[in-house]
Amino acid sequence: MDFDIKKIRNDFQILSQQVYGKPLVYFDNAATTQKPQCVIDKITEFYQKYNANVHRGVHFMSAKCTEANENARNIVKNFINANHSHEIIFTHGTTESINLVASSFGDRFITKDDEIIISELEHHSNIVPWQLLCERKQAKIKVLPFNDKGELIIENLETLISKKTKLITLNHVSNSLGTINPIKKIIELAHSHNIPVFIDGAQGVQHQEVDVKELDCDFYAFSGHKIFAPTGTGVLYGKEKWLEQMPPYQGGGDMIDIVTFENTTYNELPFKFEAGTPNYVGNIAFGKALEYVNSIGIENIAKHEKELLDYGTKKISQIENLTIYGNAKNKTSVISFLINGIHPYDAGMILDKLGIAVRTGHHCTQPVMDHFNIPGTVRASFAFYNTTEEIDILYEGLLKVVKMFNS
Amino acid sequence: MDFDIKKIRNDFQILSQQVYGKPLVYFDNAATTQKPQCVIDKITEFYQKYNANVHRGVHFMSAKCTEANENARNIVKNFINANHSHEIIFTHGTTESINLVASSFGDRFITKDDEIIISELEHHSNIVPWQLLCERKQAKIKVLPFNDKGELIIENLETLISKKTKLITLNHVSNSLGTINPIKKIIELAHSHNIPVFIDGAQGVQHQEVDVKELDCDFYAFSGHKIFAPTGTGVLYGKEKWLEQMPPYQGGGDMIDIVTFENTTYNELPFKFEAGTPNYVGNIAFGKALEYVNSIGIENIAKHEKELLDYGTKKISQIENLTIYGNAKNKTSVISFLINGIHPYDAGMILDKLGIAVRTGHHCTQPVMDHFNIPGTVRASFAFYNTTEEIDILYEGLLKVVKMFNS
Amino acid sequence: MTIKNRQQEIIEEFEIYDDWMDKYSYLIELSKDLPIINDDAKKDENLINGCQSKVWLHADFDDGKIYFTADSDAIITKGIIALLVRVLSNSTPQEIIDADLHFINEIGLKENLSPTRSNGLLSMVKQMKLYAIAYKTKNLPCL
Amino acid sequence: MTIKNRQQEIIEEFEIYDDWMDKYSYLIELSKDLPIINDDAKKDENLINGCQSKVWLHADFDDGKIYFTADSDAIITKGIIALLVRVLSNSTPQEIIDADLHFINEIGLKENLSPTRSNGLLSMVKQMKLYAIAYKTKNLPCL
Ligand SMILES: Cc1ncc(COP(=O)(O)O)c(C=O)c1O
Ligand SMILES: Cc1ncc(COP(=O)(O)O)c(C=O)c1O
Repeated sequence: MDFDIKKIRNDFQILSQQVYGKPLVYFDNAATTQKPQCVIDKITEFYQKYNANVHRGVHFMSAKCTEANENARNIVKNFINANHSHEIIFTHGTTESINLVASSFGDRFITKDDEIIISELEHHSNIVPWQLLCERKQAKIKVLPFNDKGELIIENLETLISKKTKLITLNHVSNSLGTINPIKKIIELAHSHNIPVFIDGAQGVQHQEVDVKELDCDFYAFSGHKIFAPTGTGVLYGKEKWLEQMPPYQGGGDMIDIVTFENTTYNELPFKFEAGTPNYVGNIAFGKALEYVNSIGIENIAKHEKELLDYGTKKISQIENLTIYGNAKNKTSVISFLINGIHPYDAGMILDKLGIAVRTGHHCTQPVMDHFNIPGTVRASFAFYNTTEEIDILYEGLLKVVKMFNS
Repeated sequence: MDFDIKKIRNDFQILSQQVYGKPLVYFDNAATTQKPQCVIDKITEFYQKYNANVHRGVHFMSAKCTEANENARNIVKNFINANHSHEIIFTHGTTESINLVASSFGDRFITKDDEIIISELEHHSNIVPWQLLCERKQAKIKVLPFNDKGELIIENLETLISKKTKLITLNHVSNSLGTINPIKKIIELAHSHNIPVFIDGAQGVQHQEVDVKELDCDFYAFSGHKIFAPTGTGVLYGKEKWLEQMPPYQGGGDMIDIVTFENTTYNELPFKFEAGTPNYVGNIAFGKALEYVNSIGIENIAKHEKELLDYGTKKISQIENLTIYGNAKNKTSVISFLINGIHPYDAGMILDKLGIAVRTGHHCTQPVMDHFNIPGTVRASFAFYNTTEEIDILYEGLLKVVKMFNS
Repeated sequence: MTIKNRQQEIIEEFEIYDDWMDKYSYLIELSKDLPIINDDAKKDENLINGCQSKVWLHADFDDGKIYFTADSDAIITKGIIALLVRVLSNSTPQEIIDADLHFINEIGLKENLSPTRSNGLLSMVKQMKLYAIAYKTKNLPCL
Repeated sequence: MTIKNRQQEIIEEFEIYDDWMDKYSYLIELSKDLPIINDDAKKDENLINGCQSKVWLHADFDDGKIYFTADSDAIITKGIIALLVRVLSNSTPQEIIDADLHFINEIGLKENLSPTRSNGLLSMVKQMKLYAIAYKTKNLPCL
């Protein structure tokens, strides 16, 4: 299929907008992505035509929403090639997916003195829930470090693993450095020691094909809003064998079978983990977003983004005294950088005034910033709807920044 | 202000729809409500013009979304007359709000042999989280019963309270029977024993004025989707003094201050309890929904709904062998009923074919059904956009049901 | 009569009704023909819990064929069960396993067999096929 | 000069720039005039953590008036601090408490004082007013 960037940009009305009278350059895609018109339309359609609460409804609209919600689950299942659609739990985002596992898997399988290995590259969302768990259970966290290019030092993993290691958790792709981690290799190694692996895929699924069957990961989590779907949606994939053994996370409607004050029995998967009214309109639009990605083709997306990364890296490196943080061989379209002596906040403020949206700060990865001993970076993250022309605008903007602060 | 039902119905395009060629009669409002056009438009507007992740963003769109999200928090604060906007925690629904408190308040304040009093009228979402908590902590649940009219037997409360009672939890309004509980009285009594009170307001806020300051409740939870806002939104109100003392619930981005692998410190309220990317577009539209309710006037809503309830009760009672469950003196616009010998599912299926959407089953309140020793009911629940003409259609429909099954 | 023939028969019976109300009335009528499960078989193990309506199902195996009895507390559900039992009972396990139950669609009762209506019917069809698989395995000649 | 006069002065200074870039350049220029906090006062207790840029603030009280020194690791933040210090320093507690800092809006730097930009500036203004309240109370004549 042809990759027609003009046609694609027409699907995203927001991109042709002006900010402070300047054309918007949206390079904050790692924080959240824009939504194609078909996703927005899906939301409108359901609220205007079918909206009714799902499950157990005998009436037409309720059946319609239930069907569409389950259909979305099936789209997700196919998107990551899971074995069963009941292995797909709808959550409200990656953070909730991680907390669910930290709580339910943790309660069932983690006891005193057990160890969890976490990579040094993680987002706070993949650190804090495990810290809270370890506090509760008096268990320990061990850290798998990365080298100065931003690549995990896998050779260290074997020595970190002990008889007490109960889980390894890491992200597929680092949000602050863009590193694509060799998760397949890590999973193989972990499994050779019978250790399950949790993958935080928040920055993974939108950039490359993900096949959980082939990866053989035990869990894979991601957020809808980072893959062109509405806010308040997310997914937890878990192998049936784990989900079956885990106790429920939240209690409420729909996750139960029979309730009395003496005793309650739980519903089957996936509903055991979906307490309360789900964000069904969000989920339905989430399914539409994945269909949209499929229609563009994830390989086409990866190819275009690689071009943007290569072009951007080359271009931005031309700026004097600019350091790029994260130079892994294998990375997604994220460029994190600092210009010597210029605070990221100052750079961000000026770029903003030029219509360029970048993120500045620690990107919720303080340990990564600590590693480099910097307060934060300026991060430009590209999506498939971005162009090299926009990178040129960023380049010109950075020249202005340099001129303003270094004169 | 005038209450112009025709004008109001124009705000809800879905209501003028046909189902199986019949005009839709939507009487499933206790399950979820329809969204006025201004709420749908708000979602579209933000996705088409401003969408960017909130907090910490230096750029224009991020500031715009953060501002709108915090403005929505302020609207909620004013809507329920809380003291501070940081007492308003955005969740994804009532169920999550309850689980948050059961977990965080529970971990901090509930220990072995403590007691929690729950009313017999509760939705599963206000039973199961406390059961899970009590299992973890070896604490006990005590049940405050209701009489055959569906009214709580408050006289029993005093005898249920003991030195070990750590919390009383009940709903403002019963979703299956419509009973409006005398929460102010219960809160007063509880406070005279120094016991905090949690109010599940899922069926409360959309029908009457709620003033948490005047009620003096310690917690009040409700869902956006039941008050004309999008799915995947919800609120937990908590008194500052409790929220300050409670440990965080989920871990993740935005809820932290400083993260290292050794130690993590938490952000201030309300962010301590809002881990991960919030459903900010949902929250913003939630704010719009409350503004819409304000523009109609909650007293006008209550008045119109009372008329519907009275008209509906009188009309439906004319059907032979029909029993209404829930005859509290003080109730919202919910009519739960059974026609002798006809299974609720059978009635629901036929009504559906006539374009009438009602809910059938146990309505996630199995203990209430057990009380009456029935498998479930047919529940017609009215919102302010419903009409007496629609009730007439339901009446005619029920006559058809009777004819079909009793001949 | 084969499963296919029996489905055809039902489709023809329903063809004379073009109004859904008449169809449902006929369904209610048919519910009375259901070979009702014995009281002693109406126990929890035979209960298929479909959230809203209860369905009991029992299977007997005799001379290579399966015979179903069933019941439900909801009449519409019962009517459809009656149809399903009429179509599938008195068949060999293999016939039941292979059966494609298209008639439900064709007589216009599709919504009753959707996984989104929690009436237990879909679980019942699954259960009927599971019985067939169980009896087929049991009945294999010893090798 | 009163707080009001000082604000007016700044507004006039900025009027000659109609381009935001020139305004920011001037702001960067002004950052150099900030009375920098002493190294020994640049400690954690004086740190206002604004997520992205750090702000240190110190207050001295002398002869009925408050004098501020401050610093930040981000230059734009520092420039605005310089303006705030220039406006508020050398004033009585009551004057600071009553001050309505409208100039930030009028010179077109509003976005920098929005609660949604986590640069610590808003917290700093709050902190300056808190110092004023503290000193005012401390300074009350014994009754
Ligand atoms: C009284 C009551 N509590 C709690 C809930 C759960 O709300 P949600 O499903 O939106 O989390 C409901 C909704 O059915 C309810 O009616
Ligand atoms: C690697 C990674 N993990 C987890 C998260 C948290 O995702 P969310 O905020 O959608 O829950 C993010 C988002 O910033 C991320 O980049």
